[in-house]
Amino acid sequence: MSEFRTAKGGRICRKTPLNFSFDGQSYAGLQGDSLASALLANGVHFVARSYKYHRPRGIMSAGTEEASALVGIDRGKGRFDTSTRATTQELFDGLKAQSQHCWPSLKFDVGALTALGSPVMSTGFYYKTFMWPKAFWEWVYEPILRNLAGLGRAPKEMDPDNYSSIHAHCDVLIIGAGPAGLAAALAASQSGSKVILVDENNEIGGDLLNCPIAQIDGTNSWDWLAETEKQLASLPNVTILTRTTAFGYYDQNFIGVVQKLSDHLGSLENKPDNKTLRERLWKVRAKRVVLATGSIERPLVFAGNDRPGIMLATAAKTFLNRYGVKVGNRPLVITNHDSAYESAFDLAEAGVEVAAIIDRRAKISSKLVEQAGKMGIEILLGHTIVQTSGKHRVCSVRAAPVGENASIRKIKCDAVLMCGGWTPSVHLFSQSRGTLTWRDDIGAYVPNNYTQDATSVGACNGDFLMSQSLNKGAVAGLEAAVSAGAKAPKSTSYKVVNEALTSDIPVEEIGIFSTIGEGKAFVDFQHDVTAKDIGQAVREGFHSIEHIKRFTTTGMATDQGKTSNLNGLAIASAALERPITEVGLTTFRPPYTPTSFGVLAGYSRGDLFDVTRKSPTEKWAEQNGAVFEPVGLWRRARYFPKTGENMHEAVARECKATRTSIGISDASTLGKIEVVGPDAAEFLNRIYTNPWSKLGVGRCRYGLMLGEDGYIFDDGVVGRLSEDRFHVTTTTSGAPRVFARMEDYRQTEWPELKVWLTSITEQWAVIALNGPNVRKLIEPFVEGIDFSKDTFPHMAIREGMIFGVPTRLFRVSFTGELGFEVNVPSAYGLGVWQRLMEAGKKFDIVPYGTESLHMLRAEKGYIIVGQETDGTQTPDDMGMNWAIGKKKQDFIGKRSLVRSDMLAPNRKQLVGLMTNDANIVLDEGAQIMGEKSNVIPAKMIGHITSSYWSETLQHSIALAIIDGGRARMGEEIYISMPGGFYPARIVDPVFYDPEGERLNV
Amino acid sequence: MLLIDCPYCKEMRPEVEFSHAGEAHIDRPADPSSLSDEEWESFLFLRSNRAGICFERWYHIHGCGRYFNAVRNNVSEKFILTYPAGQKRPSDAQIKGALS
Amino acid sequence: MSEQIETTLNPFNPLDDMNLDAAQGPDLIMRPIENCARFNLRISIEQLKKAAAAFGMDIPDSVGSMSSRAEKYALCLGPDEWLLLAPQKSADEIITRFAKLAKNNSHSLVDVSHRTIGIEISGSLAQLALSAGCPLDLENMQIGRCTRTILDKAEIILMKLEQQRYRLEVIRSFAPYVWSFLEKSGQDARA
Amino acid sequence: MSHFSLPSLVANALGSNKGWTKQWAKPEPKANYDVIIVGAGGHGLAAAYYLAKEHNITNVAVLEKGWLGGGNTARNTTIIRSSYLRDESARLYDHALGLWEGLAQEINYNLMFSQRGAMALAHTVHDVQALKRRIYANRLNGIDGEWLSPQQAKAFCPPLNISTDARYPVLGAGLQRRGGVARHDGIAWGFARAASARGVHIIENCAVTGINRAPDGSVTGVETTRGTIGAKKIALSTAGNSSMLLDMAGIRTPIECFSLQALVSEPIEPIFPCVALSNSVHAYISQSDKGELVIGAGTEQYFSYSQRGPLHSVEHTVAAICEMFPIFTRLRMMRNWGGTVDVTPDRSPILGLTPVPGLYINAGWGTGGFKATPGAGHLLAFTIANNVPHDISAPFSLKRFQTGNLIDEAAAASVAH
Ligand SMILES: Cc1cc2nc3c(=O)[nH]c(=O)nc-3n(C[C@H](O)[C@H](O)[C@H](O)COP(=O)(O)OP(=O)(O)OC[C@H]3O[C@@H](n4cnc5c(N)ncnc54)[C@H](O)[C@@H]3O)c2cc1C
Ligand SMILES: NC(=O)c1ccc[n+]([C@@H]2O[C@H](COP(=O)([O-])OP(=O)(O)OC[C@H]3O[C@@H](n4cnc5c(N)ncnc54)[C@H](O)[C@@H]3O)[C@@H](O)[C@H]2O)c1
Ligand SMILES: Cc1cc2nc3c(=O)[nH]c(=O)nc-3n(C[C@H](O)[C@H](O)[C@H](O)COP(=O)(O)O)c2cc1C
Ligand SMILES: [Zn+2]
Repeated sequence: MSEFRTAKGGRICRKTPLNFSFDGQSYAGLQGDSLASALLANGVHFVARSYKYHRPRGIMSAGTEEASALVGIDRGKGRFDTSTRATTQELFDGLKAQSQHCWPSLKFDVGALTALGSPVMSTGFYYKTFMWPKAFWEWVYEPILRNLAGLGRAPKEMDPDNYSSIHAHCDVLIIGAGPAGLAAALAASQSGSKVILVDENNEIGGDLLNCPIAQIDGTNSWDWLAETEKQLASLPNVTILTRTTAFGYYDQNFIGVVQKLSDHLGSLENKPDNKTLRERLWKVRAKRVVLATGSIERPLVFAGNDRPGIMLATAAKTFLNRYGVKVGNRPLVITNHDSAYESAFDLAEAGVEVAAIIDRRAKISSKLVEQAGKMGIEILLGHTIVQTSGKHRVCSVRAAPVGENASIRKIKCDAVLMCGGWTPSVHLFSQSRGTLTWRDDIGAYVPNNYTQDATSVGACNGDFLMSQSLNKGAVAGLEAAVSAGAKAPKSTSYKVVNEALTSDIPVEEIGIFSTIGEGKAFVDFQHDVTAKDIGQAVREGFHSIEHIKRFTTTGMATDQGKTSNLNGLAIASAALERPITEVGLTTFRPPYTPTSFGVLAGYSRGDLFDVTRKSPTEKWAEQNGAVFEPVGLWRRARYFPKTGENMHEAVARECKATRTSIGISDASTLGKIEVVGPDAAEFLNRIYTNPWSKLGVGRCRYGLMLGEDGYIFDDGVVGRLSEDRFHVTTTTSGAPRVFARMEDYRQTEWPELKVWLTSITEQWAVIALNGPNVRKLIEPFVEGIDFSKDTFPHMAIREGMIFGVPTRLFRVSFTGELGFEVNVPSAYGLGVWQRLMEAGKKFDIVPYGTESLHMLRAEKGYIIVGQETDGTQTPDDMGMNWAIGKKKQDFIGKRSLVRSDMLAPNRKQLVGLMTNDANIVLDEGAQIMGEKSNVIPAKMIGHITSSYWSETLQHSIALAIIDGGRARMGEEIYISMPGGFYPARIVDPVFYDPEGERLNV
Repeated sequence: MLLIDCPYCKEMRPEVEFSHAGEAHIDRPADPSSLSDEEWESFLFLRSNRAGICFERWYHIHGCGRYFNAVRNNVSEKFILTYPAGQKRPSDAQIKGALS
Repeated sequence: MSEQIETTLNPFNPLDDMNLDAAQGPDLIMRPIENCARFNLRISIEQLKKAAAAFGMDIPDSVGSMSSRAEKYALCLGPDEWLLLAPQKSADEIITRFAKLAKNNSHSLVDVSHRTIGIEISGSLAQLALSAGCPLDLENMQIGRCTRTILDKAEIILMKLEQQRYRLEVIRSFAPYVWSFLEKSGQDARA
Repeated sequence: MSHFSLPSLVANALGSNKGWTKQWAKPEPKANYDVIIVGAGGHGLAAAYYLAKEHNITNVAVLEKGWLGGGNTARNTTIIRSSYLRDESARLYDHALGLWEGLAQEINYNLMFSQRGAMALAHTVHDVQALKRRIYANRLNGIDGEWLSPQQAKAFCPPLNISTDARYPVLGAGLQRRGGVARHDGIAWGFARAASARGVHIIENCAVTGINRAPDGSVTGVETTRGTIGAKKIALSTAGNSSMLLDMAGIRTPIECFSLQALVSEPIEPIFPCVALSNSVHAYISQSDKGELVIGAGTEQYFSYSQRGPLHSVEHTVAAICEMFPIFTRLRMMRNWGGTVDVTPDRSPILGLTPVPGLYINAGWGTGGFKATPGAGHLLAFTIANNVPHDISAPFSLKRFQTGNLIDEAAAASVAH
């Protein structure tokens, strides 16, 4: 056993030794240790380097407030965790820890040379230099600065772990399982209320874990704790979550909570498939929240207060009582608050020689003096520390009477325990947007006005006695249960003997700092912000506390100022000569402690990152080698290459087959809405630009939909199934917004219309068949539909059966060929497709994807909303005035079409382009110029919206929008692309079969 | 995640079931074509956008499928009232009442 | 349109190709529900009684309620929206009876039998698996209630049949995603 | 104003850093000014600086209700680029980018402007089309832009996952090398210092509560929490609060305010050498010189002035980052905050005259105005000084919403930041 491990006591398991290493050196620890306690048990204090000056740093706390002792934890491939607090990392066998932010080693760190320049590197120095010569910023200064910065190691490998999340609901959420939280849980749970109790530590108890000598209602505190735990665990309505941090308090009592499930476990590599559930995000909605988050001890600000071995007084007490570790053989205490005496006495009791207690106060209670006397501990009243020594660990301090630099006395020690009073942990309360009030007696802010259904109890509310925590916790638990709807349960009160000492703290004592000469007195230990830095910021005119924070970066490190903010505030208040209450506070923001990206992403990784919607025939496409593209959430077949074919070859073949015989493609992803009711036609009249009343039953029409701003919003074919029933189709990605928009107008603008909407997108699989032989292919398999050319004309819809399943058969065409769209119930989409492929063999049927679809329609000059349009085109711009029902009084967007800029003469209009060189396929998105000119900025008159090689025409074709394009037919224009200006002629956008004869076969 | 009291479901439901649908009580003019450019601009684009109490529309898209209105404080994010579409804008007195 | 299909084609369910056993255990049982007839009914509340007669059983009138009888369910999803579920063989009859009703009582009945895939999830971990993606308080949801809601990134219709048994109606193309999600969250619920 | 330089740092170091003086003066407000600028964000302070420097108008006050630079200037993800699609926008943002390029030297303040390249990722065929269109237009507008293959994108940004079986595979990227980031606070403090040195009064903790008008309708001054202050001209540069200020002058606006969230990771060694933005996956990211990854989300769906947002947006944003950069899952979020963004229907700003004589407006920059800071200030100063809009800002008039000549950057699927 090491010389720093006590012989007995603590909550570690002495029977279970663990091996671990730090920077390659092996050590032994015990089950129940934290990495910090295990290092201290081995006499290791120096574990880190600070951010800016690379100063040696030790372990300053025993909990989550740790600002200094950040290390890397290596748990094998992909499991390296950077900037982990040694104080919260539980020890496991084989743990490997590394120091960070130092090179080549912790002890010999080249970066520490920066400390030489530290006077020049005064706060905010980087705003004032590195500007000359100008180019040096990019090439010299910034790269150097960047390499100096960045605390932790950057990740290099994929993380093998899993993360999960869950929504939880409860009557009472209790955050913090110290005496206050436990008493609240006991009280709240009696009535059967659903209670969730969370604590960030690996076991419940909070401060009880450091106070074995206290007695609660006559029971030893640890026995009381064990009893309480047993009782709570036996209740089905109570969930206790340890290693679980409430990190964010959001609106309406919604709390983000992270549970750590495996960071405390040993090697994970031999787990099956090397996967572990690492963390779980609990998204808790609580009827009532009890905040029992305790308080954080404040460091004192004196010169050299950052040497390894200098730590918070409670930390020493925790290491002793909880972990059975003495932080030194000759610790010295510096304080302005009674609670530090507790640490001194406990250590003395354990046989440690306490060098002295230096108390900044001139007077303290006689009881303390007496007790110290009994234990042989010297007290220096009205003294402070003005300097410390020790290269890698504190070895002595210089003490002097407060305010003087005379009568300096050097005291040898190997640890310094500091206490500057206590700061209630109001982080979550403040996040909930409660407001705080200042309490002079404790020198801290406490909760005042609540804006959510919550209450704060115990130390986080400024009540620092264990008895107060227990009793107020019990009352809060009761109230919470009642307000959450439980019947009034019975109340409890607790008596505590031997509870910790507490005292008031004079306001002027907070944040006061002492130094001789130029010694650095640190406020923010991680960001190396000193008391003088704050003074300098104030001198430079940074008077708002928010400015001071940002200029000095105090409180902006990974601990978010848990131990430093109040000291910083007090020092600023003195520098500004303004009372602390007028200085204000910076904003508390989530997370309470750093929260992994993995747990925030939760299930949204890999395949579950987003839904992939697959069409009914996707399985066939997959099996037949389709190449897919994402369209919205859908995955659609883009083309079907045969072996050795590239996309262009495949598309050329697919298009050719469609124009000469039959092409088949899946159009199931198109949005579909069934519009039913006596007013259905009138409803569509108002939604679309087109008129609908006169559309005959069994007929279809292309419909165009605008936004109220007059721009094209969506389009699609609408078929009339009966007087009061329409089958509407929309674009694939527009489907949800079109449905939402239709519902909106139906419900809120025209509630008088008798019409209803049903989304039927996924009720129907849609197989589009195009080509001169299509009728011949399907006719034999269809029942109940007369197929003759005249009874079933172009733009008609019929209902019947195909292959024995019901169909809504549209005769429509997006290719310019004879076309049918076979709608069948989705489950039969695949079967029908397979049958059609089978039957189509004799026509050399060819499946085609979205790419050919786009090509075929471009030859016909049909637009695609979102490709030819970008949300700023009117129907007239697209040459689609024919789609506007001129006689209609109104439709969505009509009024906007007559705003002056919408009628402007030179608007961009849709045209076709034919390149002079048939083989040049223009780039989509390329810009068009009226003349060849290298002047920049150039005058652009439009851009290419679609462009393809047309196999049919043996010529490249393009669609474009061009300033006043329709009046410029035949004009030569130039497309600027890499390689130069490509000339092309403006032509009609319909390239193929302008008379539409092929539709009427 | 906000909790929203849907006046149709008559339940408090989580924000992710809803989509926000803009400012409330902007009635579409009966005959847009008769409006001046200024009046039409006002309908299309001009909004109250004040900090504090706001009137807004929500769509219970993944719930009952209904559009409805809400009065909410957009600084504290607290809902004050929700009510069916088509119902008149609540009076200041009603809002005060709901707040107390 | 008739749903009583006599065809030699096999209906295809997007869950067919998945390994459906991965999630199973005594504490969590997931299974696709056999095909059935589904109708979206929109009608004014005053005429609901007549619709009930046509459907052949009571149809509840408050949002979130559900009635059931002999493999038939009527779910009130919105103030004027119902989902009717029935055995496939009764589809024709339902269509005919509503068609008769339509003569004097305008309404909308739309066949959506194929729009969604039914999934039943039961067992002691069912609620946990669902809660991973569903923000509702499922424990306090009453048996016999139903609602449209969200499961992670998918919209679902959720029916609570027993304390530990739920039925989901999931839009067809979302079904594999929902299944995979529940499979994963179910495994985590065990961990 | 003392000059900042390495020698000045050394000199001050020798004096124990006690010799530093206020970076900007703290005067009491005067009764009257020639020009009042409401809002000491980056934009307002820049306008004051350029009024003094280029138009010789120094009898100027910038009134700020809180601490200067504490609005969106303090809370943005600092992305700077000029790769906007529309000609009007391209000119506007490139004007600003041009000013950024020499600014640190001009105002003697290191803004840590780092032109490390802004890369927009394409994940769908449609993204590819939209980004290529933008690059084509940019280049003819004199704005650098290049198309990167997935492999080139990865070489430029090594943490990027370009695996083809990702849910949103990277199909390529549009890169503007002149794009980058700068220190958000620096620009506010730097302009404040430079403006103050030229005699501009910067008055903090002074909220404007009313706009006073003469019988002819023209402005005469403002009511503030520190009393009435007279002015011949008033410019509003109050970002998220613009609707309320314009209300004071009886002007209704096409602006709506939403929360926009951002977050930073714990600081790590340099790993992310550029700015990456993704419209389809919905997140954007860069690494600050201090080492935090700076990550931005999309705007929240509901109206808000709360400067915060819900957890689920953060979950979504972080998931998006991990989708594109999967090695980041073990990094931790250190702080998360929100700002109030003022969004116009076409996602383009409003900069120019108002119907009230003597009242000017600069607003509606929404999610993307940090990059415009010097440019917006420069153009606003011109407009105030000459009482006519500058050529570059003329298209961004308030009037466009009436006539229909919107400058729609959103519809063009351009990336918002
Ligand atoms: C999370 C987030 C990320 C962003 N990311 C980017 C990005 O990456 N790139 C980019 O270019 N842009 C980004 N933006 C947008 C950018 O921050 C803003 O457009 C820009 O900072 C606006 O600057 P400003 O000076 O106009 O406004 P602000 O900095 O907001 O200044 C306005 C000032 O007016 C003051 N004020 C308001 N009302 C009054 C009153 N009545 N009296 C006196 N003073 C008043 C305010 O207090 C404030 O200080 C982002 C914004 C947010 C919130
Ligand atoms: N002597 C003194 O002056 C003094 C001062 C302060 C506190 N104390 C002692 O501290 C105790 C106070 O009891 P208490 O119950 O109020 O506090 P506590 O400190 O005992 O318990 C608070 C618990 O909440 C946990 N916690 C804090 N924030 C959390 C979060 N966001 N998520 C999850 N867990 C979180 C903490 O880790 C801790 O375990 C008493 O025993 C009291 O004597 C003494
Ligand atoms: C680019 C950028 C980087 C930031 N880096 C940090 C940081 O390293 N540490 C930190 O605590 N906050 C950081 N912040 C956040 C600020 O602390 C603060 O949250 C933000 O300015 C909003 O102000 P508020 O939270 O006080 O409302 C950063 C903010 C920005 C804009
Ligand atoms: Zn609802």
